[in-house]
Amino acid sequence: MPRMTMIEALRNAIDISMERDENVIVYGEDVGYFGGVFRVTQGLQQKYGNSRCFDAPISELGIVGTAIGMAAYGLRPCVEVQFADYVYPAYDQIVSEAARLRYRSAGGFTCPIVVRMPTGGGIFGGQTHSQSPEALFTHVSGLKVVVPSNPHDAKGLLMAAIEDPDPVIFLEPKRLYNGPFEGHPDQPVTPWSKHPLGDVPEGHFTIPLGQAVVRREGTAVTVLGYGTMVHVAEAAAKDTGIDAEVIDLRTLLPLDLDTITTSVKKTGRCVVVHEATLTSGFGAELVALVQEHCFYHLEAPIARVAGWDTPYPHAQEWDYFPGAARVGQALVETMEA
Amino acid sequence: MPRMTMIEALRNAIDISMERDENVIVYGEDVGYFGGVFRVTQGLQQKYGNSRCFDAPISELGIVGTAIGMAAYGLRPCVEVQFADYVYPAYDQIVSEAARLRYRSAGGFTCPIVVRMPTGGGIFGGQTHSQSPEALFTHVSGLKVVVPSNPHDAKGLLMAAIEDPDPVIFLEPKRLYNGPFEGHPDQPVTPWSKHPLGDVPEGHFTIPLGQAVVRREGTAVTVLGYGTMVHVAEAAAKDTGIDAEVIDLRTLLPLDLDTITTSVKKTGRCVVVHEATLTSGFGAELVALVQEHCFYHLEAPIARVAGWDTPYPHAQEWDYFPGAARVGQALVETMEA
Amino acid sequence: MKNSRPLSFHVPEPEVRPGGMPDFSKVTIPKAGSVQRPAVDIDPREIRDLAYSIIRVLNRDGEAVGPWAGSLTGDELLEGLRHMMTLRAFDARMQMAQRQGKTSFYMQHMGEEAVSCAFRRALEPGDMNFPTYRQAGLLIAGGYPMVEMMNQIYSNEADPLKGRQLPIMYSSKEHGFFSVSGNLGTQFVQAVGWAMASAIKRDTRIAAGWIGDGSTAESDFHAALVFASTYRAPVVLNIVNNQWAISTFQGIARGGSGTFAARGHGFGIPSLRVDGNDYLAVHAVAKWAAQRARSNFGPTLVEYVTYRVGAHSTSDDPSAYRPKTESDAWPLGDPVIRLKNHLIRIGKWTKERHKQAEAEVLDTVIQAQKEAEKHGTLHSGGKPSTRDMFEGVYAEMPPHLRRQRQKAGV
Amino acid sequence: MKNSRPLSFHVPEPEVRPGGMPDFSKVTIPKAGSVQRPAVDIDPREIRDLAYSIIRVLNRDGEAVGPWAGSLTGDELLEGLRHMMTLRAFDARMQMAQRQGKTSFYMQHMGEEAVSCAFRRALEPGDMNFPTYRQAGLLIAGGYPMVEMMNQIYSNEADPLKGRQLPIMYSSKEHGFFSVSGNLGTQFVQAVGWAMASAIKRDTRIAAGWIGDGSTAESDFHAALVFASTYRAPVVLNIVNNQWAISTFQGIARGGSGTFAARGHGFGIPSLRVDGNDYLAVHAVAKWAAQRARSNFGPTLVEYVTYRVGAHSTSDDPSAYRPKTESDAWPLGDPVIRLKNHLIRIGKWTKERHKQAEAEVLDTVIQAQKEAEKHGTLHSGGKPSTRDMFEGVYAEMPPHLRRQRQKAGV
Ligand SMILES: Cc1ncc(C[n+]2csc(CCOP(=O)(O)OP(=O)(O)O)c2C)c(N)n1
Ligand SMILES: Cc1ncc(C[n+]2csc(CCOP(=O)(O)OP(=O)(O)O)c2C)c(N)n1
Ligand SMILES: [Mg+2]
Ligand SMILES: [Mg+2]
Repeated sequence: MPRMTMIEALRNAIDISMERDENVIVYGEDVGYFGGVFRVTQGLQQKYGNSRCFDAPISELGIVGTAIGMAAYGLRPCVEVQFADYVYPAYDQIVSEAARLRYRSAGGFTCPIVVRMPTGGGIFGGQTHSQSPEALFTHVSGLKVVVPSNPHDAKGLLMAAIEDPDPVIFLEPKRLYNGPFEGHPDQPVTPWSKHPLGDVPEGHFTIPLGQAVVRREGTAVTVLGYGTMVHVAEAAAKDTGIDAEVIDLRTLLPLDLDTITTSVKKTGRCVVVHEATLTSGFGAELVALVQEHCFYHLEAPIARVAGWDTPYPHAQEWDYFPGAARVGQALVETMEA
Repeated sequence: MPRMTMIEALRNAIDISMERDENVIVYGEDVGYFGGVFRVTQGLQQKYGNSRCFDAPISELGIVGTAIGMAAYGLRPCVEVQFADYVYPAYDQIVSEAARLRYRSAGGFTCPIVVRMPTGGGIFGGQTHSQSPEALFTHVSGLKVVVPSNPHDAKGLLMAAIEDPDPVIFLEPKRLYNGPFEGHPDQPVTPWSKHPLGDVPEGHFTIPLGQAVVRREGTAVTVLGYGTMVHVAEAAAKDTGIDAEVIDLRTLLPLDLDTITTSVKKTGRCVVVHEATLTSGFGAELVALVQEHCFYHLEAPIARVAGWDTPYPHAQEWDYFPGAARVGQALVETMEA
Repeated sequence: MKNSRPLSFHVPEPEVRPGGMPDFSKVTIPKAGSVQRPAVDIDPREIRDLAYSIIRVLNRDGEAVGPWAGSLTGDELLEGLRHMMTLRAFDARMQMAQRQGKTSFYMQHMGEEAVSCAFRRALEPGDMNFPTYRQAGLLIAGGYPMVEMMNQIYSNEADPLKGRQLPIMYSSKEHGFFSVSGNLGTQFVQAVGWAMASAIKRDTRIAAGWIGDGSTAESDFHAALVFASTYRAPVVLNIVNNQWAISTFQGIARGGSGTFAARGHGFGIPSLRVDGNDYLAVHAVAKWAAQRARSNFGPTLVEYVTYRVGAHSTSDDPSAYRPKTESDAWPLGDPVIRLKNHLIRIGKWTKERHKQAEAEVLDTVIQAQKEAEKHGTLHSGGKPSTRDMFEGVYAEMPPHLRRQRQKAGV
Repeated sequence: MKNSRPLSFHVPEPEVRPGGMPDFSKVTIPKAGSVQRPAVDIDPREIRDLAYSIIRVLNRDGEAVGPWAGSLTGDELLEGLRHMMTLRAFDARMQMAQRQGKTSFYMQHMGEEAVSCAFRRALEPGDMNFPTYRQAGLLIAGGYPMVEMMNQIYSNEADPLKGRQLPIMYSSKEHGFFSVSGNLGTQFVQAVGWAMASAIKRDTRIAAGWIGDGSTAESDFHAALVFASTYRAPVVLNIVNNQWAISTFQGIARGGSGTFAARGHGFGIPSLRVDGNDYLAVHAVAKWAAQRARSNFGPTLVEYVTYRVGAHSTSDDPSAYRPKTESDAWPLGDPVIRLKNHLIRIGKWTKERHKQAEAEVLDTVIQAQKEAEKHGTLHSGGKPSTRDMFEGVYAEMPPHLRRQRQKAGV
């Protein structure tokens, strides 16, 4: 299997999808000739022509709105929002239209679109290049929400998303594009080429949406995370020596509740981590479900580690970011509780 | 004290605020000459002139965007979004701008705006006149989120919101405008004129944001709710005969955690109710906080009763709506757990 | 240089309010037949004047005059008349059904029937409309069964949308009618996307977007113009200017000295204004715009100047914000009467046959209504199932919805 | 009538790409002095042509000609030259500081200095700009201390924004400079709101909104035009058309045969295009528009035709998408050189004094930089506190943030 960065894996997923299905269309700001500011779509315009991969005006509303129209026609648009922080102008089209089209037309029209966007911080991007808005989508019935944590999954999940009959919000943790960041800003990041999850199957390959995976087996406590936080959680387990079971949710909506409850029933303890601000973050939903389904197995309160309830700051990035130290502390406290 | 409907109480709050402070400005779609589709602003244009109360173009983005500019100038705009279902076009301005202006300018510019909007279902309004999007705002640091459940509070909270130095999302449960709907669609609703909470203090009167109130004292189980669900919960307690303590949260952000934990520590059980769809609803945050702070007092899993995870349907409104029967069932199950 | 005179705030106001005398003297109505009809491949720069005038075909005497006349035969016009009459009768019955509690809500087209009915005739099978809630004429003129419309309005057991949608939010892919959204504006840019898709696939089908005067203020309107212009999408972008947006007159959305049509100019989109109460003019302009789109010349923006005679919806009472008799004073008249008079004038119709047709049309509508009511109305008779509420959120029901459905006991 | 020829999809492309010869032959540049200067109370309908031309004052020979000349004295122009030179030197130093790792990010103005520097002079104290990230000239020309700007860029302990904001997202109420947003477009409609507020309060102050060519596609642009036109807000709406939006040429945002300025016409807003590299023309037009606003005649839309000579930001490399020498071919030249030549031409300046001024300006910038670096740079020296991160989300810190701050141990 070839080793790829996450960017290469994503590009490969789109490339193969475009090759297999003429209806896959790719566009967004700077996506066409230039290949995207993170270069995910590099080379695709050259290969497939500018009818299938092109630059869009700076209107996230227009990008998603036209994608919905294209999907209603029968295409499978996979569009890019340059940063997740810029998705809000398209929020109405996503929430009021894409998410509800199948339902309100009783299946007469459907909306198989993918909205890709880089998410998360850790790159000194300040409050407009760092946000993690997943919880704003998990509350919306009709959407699917996916967050890969490595090149292998990025490819399999993105191909599944493109083939999915319903709208998928695809959040790409930009801090992971080039390597598995473990939340230690002072330590160099191993490149994906040196990480087993940099091994990406060739050709067509999908990971079904809605399946979590146990990244690290353990017996002491279950850690629920996704995206960058999976690596941070693994590091925290290593750092603290606590035998944590780390679950990579991969898909937040629909959620793989079975994998979660199986683990928590085994460990009796649970820590939930995400980079998004704490209040009403997706972690709240995870806690609510875990306590509902595992109440009688829980030996300690479920802890949440998350971004603080402030905008994402610039200079204080590493005070804000829920790194390995903070996750580790929550593990210790949960074990001691 | 005069008896008022919730609409009258809201109008009275705005009226007095405009009288007391020349910087209070009111506008929105159909808000000026006509006085709003729910007539909350009726008569205000006549009284204060069309520089202070006027009709706006149908652009929620423009309404909130201009309000932010006005607030930066020094005014206190109190704008209306015709239905909460239509707030999404303004979502970017609210999330990226209003909520962060104070923070990002280090207090150089502030944003004392109120965005009022009718919320919730129960009026056969279908999916675009029924939504409860509060959780999409409680996840946003920098906002305050308020949901009154009666005329008395509506006035006190709205006046506090208008005087607040920060942006407030003010959600008005439209099913409560004329009376305390208890979730029994087949029974007539008592008008506010016959309800003690229809008593509204005259003149200036505020209820501090961030304070919950115990609506019904009880010892068996704590019910956390807001808006319409407060009345539904009270009815469910009555219907089931369970001695539930019903807490009306009133402000969701910032939240009055003390009142909540005091009650749950006393009852040992908790049911959370809201009309918004379940997944990632504000109920999840409540559950997460309660289990974190009251873990060792809990005798049963915290139950959530909420709208199903579908768009709000038209014909099946009463199957969708979390009425007294469903809340009652959750009370029973929580008592039996 | 600083001018120290204080600024003042300007809020546009309609000419009159309730109690006043209706006054449309400031609305300039060009003579029928007076506006040029350019070739469809015209350079948009050459026809900017068309965004500031009004294309009209039927004159005061019921004659079809000028370069835009002649796009339809007499028989086609007769059919068009019947479509408009049907829509009007349908509206009246459904309005009444709502008052009788058979449904929760209704919106009528009174005064605007020509716009959607005539436009429909300019399309080909396979084309797609992205309508608002006030274009049911597209369905009526397109032969969609009235019974189905009523089933939807009643949210009954036969409702094609399974009770999920507010009345009149129809959807029919087969009839080129995209699912109506309760959120204003959103469909305008989707129409552009559909048209882009058609061009990408080297198809021959075109799209039509629809929006109200008030809703042009929404962001989707702008995005639609941007994308349509950039990619030269084969789409007709229709603005129905019926003078009102609930209680707000069109000056609130339009501002300044512009017209809604003129908003196309900044994008290099050919933009035309047309008499929306003139079936012939609407059809001719629609056909011109559709031909441009299909010939790969790109988008056209069309503003239909008309008047909303009825209330905004069954929840609205216009007497609170405009003179009761304002619609009588509307200078472009009534679309049904104008077409009727034209057909009489050209000898294709008589007053008697019109009366007779009115009765026939009403009868057809009543028959359909009876048929629909067999399947129930909102609060009585057959209704969609609770299971239907849980279906169709996704192609496949995910586990959490299955759990919830189970909890609901269905 | 159905045309069965397949449609085709159109994507606008720039004239040339890397490897090609820069070509601006399709850009029509009117002669300096050739465009009319109407009275500020002109009916917008009379001056639609101004949205399709380019107002220019400085001709090839460095002379100021035509009706728009003469809005500034020689001394004022000298000061303007110094502002532009300062901004250029500032940019160069900060660009370098970013390369040295002293901060995370920077955005320069190269080629566009005239726009913000000259505009600033047309304002009065108390007026408010709602800028994008590429109008630091408003601060420089407005006398805001460079050290403060650098403290912000360095996110150091003296950063007026307490380390919270990305570099160059300045904010200064006192200097009429609204907090820059990283989200494109949002500020354009806020400017209109501020102006509405000024009118509501019968104040005399006006607002200026700023947006880039690419960002005109955003929804806020449309909302700004709608509200400005409806309420005749005292606002100058500035579009800086620097030909590029990161890698995307202006044709992607503009489409068709329109101009950005022409987008005002649908709203009845007077709309002007101006040579953005001509300090005199920018000032004259800005002054005209500001005077209109202050005289209660409402909004003006101004498109500044200029060219982004540098990379979009320090994260960008334009050689990937446009010819390296494209900026040399740009027909409107360099704003600094053009003003310098004019001042020499009118005898207010010499080549020698210019050289000397360059050295002085650089020295001033370096002094400021030294001063700023005493307070630290992004990764070394003094920095804002972690406490600062928790402050200022609200006027008063709510309990949950207090709990979180406590948890963070600060
Ligand atoms: C996004 C959004 N905002 C507000 C509304 C409420 N609303 C429904 S219809 C309407 C007026 C629309 O006027 P116009 O576009 O002129 O269409 P018309 O009703 O005249 O056909 C308003 C404000 C809505 N449905 N959606
Ligand atoms: C809402 C939003 N979408 C996308 C971006 C990413 N972005 C930053 S600058 C830029 C290009 C802007 O181009 P233009 O408006 O022409 O301004 P210029 O940079 O040329 O001054 C883009 C796409 C953003 N900051 N905000
Ligand atoms: Mg209208
Ligand atoms: Mg630009």
